[in-house]
Amino acid sequence: MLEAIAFYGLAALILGFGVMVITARSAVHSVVFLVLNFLAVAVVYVVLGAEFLAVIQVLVYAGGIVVLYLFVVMLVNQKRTPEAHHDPHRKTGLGIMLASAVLAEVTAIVVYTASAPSASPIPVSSPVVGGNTEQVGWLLYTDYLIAFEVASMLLLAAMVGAILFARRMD
Amino acid sequence: MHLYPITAYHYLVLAAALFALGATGVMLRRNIIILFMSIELMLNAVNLNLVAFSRLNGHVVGQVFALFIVAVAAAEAVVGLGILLAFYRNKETLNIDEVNLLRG
Amino acid sequence: MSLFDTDELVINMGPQHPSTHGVLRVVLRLDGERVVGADVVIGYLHRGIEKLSEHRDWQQIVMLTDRMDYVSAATSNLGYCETVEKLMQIEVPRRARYIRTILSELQRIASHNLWLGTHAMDIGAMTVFLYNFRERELILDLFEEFCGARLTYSSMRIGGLPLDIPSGWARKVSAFCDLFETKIPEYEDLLTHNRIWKERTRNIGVISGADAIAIGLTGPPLRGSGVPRDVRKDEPYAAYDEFDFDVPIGSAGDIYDRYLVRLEEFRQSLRIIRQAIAGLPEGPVVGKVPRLIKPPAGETYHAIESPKGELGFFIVSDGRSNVPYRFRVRPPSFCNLQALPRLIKGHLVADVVAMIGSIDIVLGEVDR
Amino acid sequence: MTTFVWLLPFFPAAGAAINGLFGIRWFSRGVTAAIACVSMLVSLALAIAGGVNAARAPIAREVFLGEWIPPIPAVTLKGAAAFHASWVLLIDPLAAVMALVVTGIGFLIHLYSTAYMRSEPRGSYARFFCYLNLFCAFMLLLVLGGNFIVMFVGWEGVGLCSYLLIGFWYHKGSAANAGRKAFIVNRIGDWGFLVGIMAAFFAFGTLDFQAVAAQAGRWPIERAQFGGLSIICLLLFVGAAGKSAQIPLYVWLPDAMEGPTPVSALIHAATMVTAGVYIVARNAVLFSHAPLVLAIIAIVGALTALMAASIAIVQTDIKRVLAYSTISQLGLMFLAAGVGAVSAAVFHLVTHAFFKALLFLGSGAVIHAMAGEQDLRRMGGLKRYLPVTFVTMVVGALAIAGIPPLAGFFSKDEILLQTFGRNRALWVLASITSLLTAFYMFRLIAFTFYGTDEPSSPHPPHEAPGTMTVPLMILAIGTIVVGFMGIPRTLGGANAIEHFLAPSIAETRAVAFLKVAGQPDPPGTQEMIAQAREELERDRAAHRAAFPVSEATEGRAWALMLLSTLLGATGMAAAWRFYVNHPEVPRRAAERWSGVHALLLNKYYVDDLYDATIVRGTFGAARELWRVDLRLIDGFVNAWGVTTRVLAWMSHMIDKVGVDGAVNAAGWSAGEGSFLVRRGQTGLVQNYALVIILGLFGFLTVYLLAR
Amino acid sequence: MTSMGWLLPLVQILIVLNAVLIAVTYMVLLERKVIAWAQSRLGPMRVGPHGVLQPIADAIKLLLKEDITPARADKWLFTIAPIMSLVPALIAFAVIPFGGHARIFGRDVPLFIADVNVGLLYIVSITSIGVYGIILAGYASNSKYPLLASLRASAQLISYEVAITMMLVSVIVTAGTLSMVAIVEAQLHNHVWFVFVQPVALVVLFIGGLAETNRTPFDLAEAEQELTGGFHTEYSGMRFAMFFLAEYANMIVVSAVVTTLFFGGWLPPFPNVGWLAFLGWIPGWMWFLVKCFVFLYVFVWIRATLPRYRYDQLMRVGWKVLIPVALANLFVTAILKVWL
Repeated sequence: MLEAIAFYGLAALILGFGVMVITARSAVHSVVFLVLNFLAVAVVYVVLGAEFLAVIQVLVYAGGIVVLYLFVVMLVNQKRTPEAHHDPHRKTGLGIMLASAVLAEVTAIVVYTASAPSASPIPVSSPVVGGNTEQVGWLLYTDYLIAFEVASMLLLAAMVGAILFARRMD
Repeated sequence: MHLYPITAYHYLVLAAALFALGATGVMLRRNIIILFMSIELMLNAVNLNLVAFSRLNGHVVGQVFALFIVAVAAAEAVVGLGILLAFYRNKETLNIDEVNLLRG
Repeated sequence: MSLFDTDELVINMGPQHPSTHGVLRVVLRLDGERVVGADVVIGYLHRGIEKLSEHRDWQQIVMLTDRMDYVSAATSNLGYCETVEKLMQIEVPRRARYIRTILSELQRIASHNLWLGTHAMDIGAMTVFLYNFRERELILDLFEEFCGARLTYSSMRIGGLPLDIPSGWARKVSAFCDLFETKIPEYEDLLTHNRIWKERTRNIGVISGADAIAIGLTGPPLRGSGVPRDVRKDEPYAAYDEFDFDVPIGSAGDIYDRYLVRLEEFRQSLRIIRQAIAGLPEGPVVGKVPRLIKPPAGETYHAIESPKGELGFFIVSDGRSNVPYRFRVRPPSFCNLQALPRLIKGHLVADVVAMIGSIDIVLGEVDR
Repeated sequence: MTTFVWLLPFFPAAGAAINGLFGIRWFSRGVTAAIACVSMLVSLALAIAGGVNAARAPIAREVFLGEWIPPIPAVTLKGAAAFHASWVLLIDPLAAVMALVVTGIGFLIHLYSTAYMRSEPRGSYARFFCYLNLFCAFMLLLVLGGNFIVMFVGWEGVGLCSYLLIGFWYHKGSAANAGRKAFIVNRIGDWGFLVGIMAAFFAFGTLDFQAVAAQAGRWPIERAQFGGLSIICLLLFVGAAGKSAQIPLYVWLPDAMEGPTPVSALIHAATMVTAGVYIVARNAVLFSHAPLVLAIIAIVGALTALMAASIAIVQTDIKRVLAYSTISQLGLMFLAAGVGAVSAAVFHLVTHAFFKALLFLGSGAVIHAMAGEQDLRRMGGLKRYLPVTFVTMVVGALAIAGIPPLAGFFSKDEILLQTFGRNRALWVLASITSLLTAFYMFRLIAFTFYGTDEPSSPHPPHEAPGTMTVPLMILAIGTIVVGFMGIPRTLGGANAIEHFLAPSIAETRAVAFLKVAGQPDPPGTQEMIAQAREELERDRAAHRAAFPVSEATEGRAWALMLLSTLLGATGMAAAWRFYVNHPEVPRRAAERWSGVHALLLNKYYVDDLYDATIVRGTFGAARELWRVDLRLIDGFVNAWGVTTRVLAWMSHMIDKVGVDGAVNAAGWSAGEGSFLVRRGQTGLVQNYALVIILGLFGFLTVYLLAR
Repeated sequence: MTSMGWLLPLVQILIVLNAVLIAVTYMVLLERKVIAWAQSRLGPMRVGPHGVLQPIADAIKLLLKEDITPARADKWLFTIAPIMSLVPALIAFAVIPFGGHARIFGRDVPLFIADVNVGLLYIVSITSIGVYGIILAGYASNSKYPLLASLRASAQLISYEVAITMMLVSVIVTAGTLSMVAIVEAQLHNHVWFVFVQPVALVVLFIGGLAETNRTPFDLAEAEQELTGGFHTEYSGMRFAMFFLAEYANMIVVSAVVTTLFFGGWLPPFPNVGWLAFLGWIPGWMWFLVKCFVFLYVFVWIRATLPRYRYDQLMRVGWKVLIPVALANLFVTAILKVWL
C-alpha cells in the first residue's frame, strides 16, 4: 500500500513538473522545475533501491548539470524572446500527436507484456538490504572498466571542447 | 496489469510518459535551452527504465548503465551549452528556428 | 571570466553604499567583475562653505572649517587661523604654538585611526575597526576635556587658542601616548603580516611617484609612492621646526605602502607629542590681537599638513569689510580623489573599495 | 631479500623519472643531485645485501615479476612451442658481482658528476642525471635479467642511454656524430645478437638462461664441426663484440669520448662495454659447447688487445688514450673468456672497472683543472697542483700495468697464466700487450704530471672539489684492495672469486635454481644446495677431463708472475726514460719509423678503411640504385605516361560528349525532380526530430501489429 | 518495533528540526557575543541577562517586519529561493549521527534519524542543491548587486565543492564506507581519530567548509562593503531570515561533518585507552555537541580575525591550491590504502 501511494504521488510530481518544464514561459522557471523533476526522480530511485544512483542523480544532475543550464539562461540576456519568431514550416501539432501516439503504443506494449502469462507477475526482487553501492562500484571497476575509462575520456574531451567554445576569441 | 500492487512495469509506463513529455517538449518549444532540457527529461526517462529493469532482473547492471548515461548527459550539456553560447554571441538569439544555415 | 563577456554591466556604487565613506558615487562599468571604466560623481554634500565664509566675520569662519574635514577639525581650524595670522602678521605665543602642535598631532592620530578602521573594514577585517575606535575614543575624550566638543571643536582662534589647557591635561596626553604605543602592535598583528591583507593590498592601486606628483596627490598617498614631501618638514608651521621627526615614505606606491606610511605616522606623531609635552613653555596662549579683526588689503596662501595631505587656504581681504573678499580652500581629499578613476581601471570591484579606502577621503572636505 | 631484487633497477629508474619529469623544469641542482645520488645509494645498499645473500647461499634464484608477452605459437627445432616472455630476474653470484660493480661504481660516479657537471645550466644538469640514472637502471636490468628477452631490454636501454650521453652536448656537431656512430655500429652488433637470440629460441624452445644452460648441457660438444650451437654462439659474439668494442666493431668507442668524462668512466669503461664479456660469462655453458667459437673469441680478443694498445701509444688526447686502453683491456677479457677462463675474465672485468673508472675520473679532474684542455702535449707539471689526482692516478696506472699487489696484477696474471696453459702464441700477444699497456699508461702520467712545461691554461690549475676527489680516493682504495679477492693459490690465496662465481659459469646443468615469489626459502633448500655443489664438483672434474689443460704447476705460475711483473716494470721504465728523462727520444723515434708512427697515429687506417668501403660503399650503392631508378624505371614510367596521355585524350572526348551529357542530364532531372523532397529540408531541427518520432511510431506500430 | 514503528522517526525528526532551529538562532547570539569579546565589546546585553533572549527578540522582529517584494522581481522565484536555500541545509541533518544508540524508556533508540549507506554522498549532494537558493535569489531580485553576488557565490560554491568532495573521497577511502555511522565506528575500530590519519584533509575540508558557508574570509557573496549585502540585498523579513537560518544551519552541518569524519563523532577522546575510560561516562551526544561547538567557535574566531579574499584570489586558492592538494592527498591515501 505504502509503495503504491509513493509511486502514484511521485509519478504525479514527476509528470507534473515535466509538464511545467516544457510549458513554463520563462526559461529560469523551466530550470527550476527541471531541478524539482530530477529530485522527484531521485526519490523514485531510492524507492527502487538504487540509493547510489539517486545520490548521483542529485549531485551530478541537479547539483551540476542543471546549475550549468541556469548559468547559461542567466548569461544570455535575451533581447527578443525566441517565441517571437515563428517559422511557418513548423509542425508542432503533428509532433504532439505523434508523441502521444508513441506513448500510447509503448504503454500498450508494456501492459500486454505484463499481462502475458509468461511475465513474472510481481516485483522480482526486493532491494538488497544495506544497499547496492558496493555492487555498483564493483561492476564499474571490473566488468565495465573500459566503458568507465571511455566515459572519463568523453568527459575530458567535452571539457576541453567547452572551454574552446566559450573562450573569448582574440 | 493492475493499478496495485506496483510492479516494475508501472515504472516502465511512467518512464514512457516522461519520455513522451520530453519528446513533446522538443517538438513544442523554440528556445534552444528548453529544448536541451527536454532532452534531459528524455534521458532521465531512459535512466528510469534502466533502473526499473535493474529491479526487475535483480541485478545492478542497469544502474551501472544509468551512471554512464549520466556521464554522457554531462558531456552533452557541457558541449551543447558551449555551442549555444557561441551561437548566441554571433546571432544574439536562442530561437531554434533561426538555426537554419543548412536549410535546403 | 570569459563566460561573462556577453554583457557590460553598469553599476552605481553610491551615493548610498557602505564603503564609499559618505556620499561618493562611483559609476562602474563592469566586464564581469573587472572594471572597464569608472566615473566619479561628487557634490552630494556640497554646502557652499567657501561662499558662506564670504558672509561671516573672520572669527565665525573657524566654526565653518570644522565642518569641512569633520573627522579632523583641529587641523582645519589650525590651517585657517594660521592663514589669517599670516595675513595680519600676528605673532602667536610659543605656548599656543606648542599646544596647537599637540592638538593637530592628536587629531592626526584620531583621523588615521578612523581611516585604518574603516579601510580594514572595507577589506573585511572587522576587528581592526573596533580596535581603532577604542583608541580614537580616548583622543576624543582628551579633546572634550580641552574644548568641550567631541567632533567639531572650533578649538583655535586667530592669534592663539580660546583657552589654556586644563590642569593635568598634559599628563593625560602623556599617558595616552604610552598607552597608544602598545596598541599599534595590535593593529599590526592583525594586518601587517597577514597573508590575505597583503594579497589584497600589495601591487593593487599602484601609482608611481611621478604620476602622483602629476595628479597633484599630497599626504600619505604621495609619500606612499616614495616622494618625501611633508609640509611640516618642508615649510614648518606651528612649532614643528622645533621637533625631531621623520617623514616615512613607501617604495611601491601601492595600497600596502600607503598603509605602512600611515602606521609609521602614528609613531612619528607620538614622538612629536612627547617632545612638545616635555618642552611645553609657560606663558599666554593668545597673542596681541585687535578686538575687531580686519586684515589689511591683500591676499595670501598658507598650507598645513592635514592627516589627508596638504590643506591650503587662499584668502583675499579687501581691507574694508569685516568679511573675507574671497575664501578658497585647497582640500587634500578633493585633490587626492582625482587619482581614483585612473587607479581603478582594470581592477576588480573588490579592489575599488580598497582603493577608495587607501586614498582616505572625507566627503565633507571634497564637497565643502 | 631476493623478492625485492626488482627494487635494484627500480630506484635508479624512479630517480630518472623524477628528475626527467620534474627536475628539468623545477628542481635546483642540489635537489637533482640528491635525488640521483640517493637513488643510487639505495640501490647500492640493496646490491650489497644481495651480494651477501648470494655469498651465503650461492645458488641461482629466479624472481618472477609478471607476464610480458603472452604465448605466441612458434615453431622450434623440437616442434611446435609457444614463444613467450615474462619479467624474470635472476640473482646468482655472477649477477650479484655485476650488480655490485654497477651500483658501486655508478654511485661514485654520480657523486663525482655532481661537481663535474656543476657548470651546466640547471635544466641540462637535471637531464644529465636523468640519463645517468636511467642508464644505471637499464644496466641493472641487463645484468639481472633472467632470460634473453629481459636482458635484451636492458641491452638496448643501455645502448640508448649511451647514445644520449655521448651526444649530451648535442649542439656540438662532433658529439652528435659520435653518438650516431656509436648507435649505428652497435646496431650491427645488435642485429647479430637478436638473430642469435632467435636462433637460441629455435634451438632450445626457451629463452630462460637457466633452461638454456640446462638444455645446452645435453647437446654434444661441437668439437670439430661448426654446428647449431656454434652458430648461436657466433651470433651472440657479434653482439658482444659490438657492445664491447672488439675487432671489427671497436671504432665507435674512441669517438664516444666526446661525451662528458663521468659518462666515459661509467659507460665506456666500467659497465656497459663489459656487457659483452658478461654475455659470454652468463652463457658459459653454451659457449663451452662451441670450442671453435671460443677459439675465434680468443683470437679476436688477443688481436684487439694488441692493436688497441699499440694505437694508444701514440695518441695525444688523454681520453682517447684511455679509450684505446679500455678496448685493449676488453680484448684481454675476451681472450680469457675464449681460453675458457671465464672467472678470470669476470675478475678482470671487476678490477678493470675499478681502475679504469679511477683513471677516467682522474683524467676528468685533470681536464677540469685545465679548463677543458684534453691534449696531453699541452699539459705537464700538474703534480704540484693536483696532488690527490696525481696519487690516485698513479695508483690506477700501476694497477693497469700489473704491478703487485694492486688489483690489475692478480687479474691480469690469472689471464696470462690461463692463456699460457692453452696457447703460447696468444700468450705472447697478451704479454706484449701488457708491456705496451705499462708503457702508454706511464707515458700518459709523464705527460700529464711531469715535465717542465708550465701548463698553458690561462689561470693556474686547481684541485677539484671534495665531491670529485673523494670518489677518486675511494676508487683508489678499491683498486688496491679489490684484487685480494682473487689471490691465486700460488701466492697462498684462495682465489675466492673463482669459487664464488663457479656456480654461475661452470657446467650448471645440475645447479639448483629456485623460483622465488615472495615466500621464504622452501624447505629442503639447503639440501639442494649441498647436492648442487656436489654435482658441480663432479661436472668440473668431467670438464677438466674433456678439455685437457696443461695444469699450471707451482713453478710455472711463479715464473709467469715474475715475468709479467717484469714486463710491467720494463714498460714503466721505458716510458720514464723516454718521456721524462729524454723527451727527445720519442720524437726521433717517430721520425725514424715514420711509417709505423703514421700507421698507429691513424689507428691502422681502420676508420678510413670503413669510410672508404662501407660508408662510401653504402652511399655509392644508394647512388647507383638511384641511377637505375632514374634511367630504367623512370624511362619505363615515362613511356607509360605518354601512352596513357594518348589514351586519356581519347577517353576525355568520350567523357565530354557521352558521359558528361548523361551526368548533366541526370543532375538536371534530379534537381528538377527533387522540388518535392527539398521541402522536407526545412532547416528546422524539430522537423527532423519529428521524422525520428515518426520512425519510432512506425516501428512500434509494426511491432504491435506483428505480435 | 511494533505498529508504532513509524512514530520513532517522526519524533526524531521533530526533535532534530527544533533543536537545529534553536541552535541556529542561538548560534547567532554566540557569534555576536564571541566577536564582541574579541573586539573588547560586550555584545547584546539588553534582552534578558547578558542578552540570552536576544535571539527570540530577533526572531519576533524578523517575523513581524514587512516582507517586501521588489516591484519588478520575479515573485515566484523570489519566494521559492529562500526555501530552496533553507530546506537542503535542514534535511542534511537527517544522516548526521548525534550519538550511537541509547536506551530510552527501555527501547534501543538510535541517536540519528537515518543511517544511509551513502550518507556522506547524501550530504554532499544535498548541499550542492543549496546553490540554487543563492542563484535564484540573485536572479529573482532583478537587481545588479544581487545578480553579481549570486554569480560569485555559485561559482565559488561549485569550485569549492570539487575540492571538498575530493577530500571526502580520501576519508571514504580511509574508512572504507560511505555511511556516517560506519565512519565513526571505523574510527573506533582503528583506535584513532581520522584527524591523525588525514590531517591535510581536515584542513582542506575546513577551508572548503568556510567557502561553502560563505564565511570570512570567503564571504564575498555577501560582502556588504563591496556588494551591499550580496544576494539577499533585496530581501527582508521572514524570507531574509530563511537565508540567515540557512547560512548558520550550514555552518552547523559543516561542523558536524568535520566532527564526524575527523574527530570521532560521539566517541570520547581515545576510546580505546583504558585509563581514559572514565570519559565514557559523559554521554556520546554531549561529546558530539562539544566538538561541534569547538568548530563553530573556530568559525566565529576566524571571522573576527581575518580580512576578506578577493574574488579572483579566492578562485585561485580553490583551483590552484586546494584541488591539487586534495588530488595529491587522495593519490597518497589510495597508494597507502592499497599497499599497506
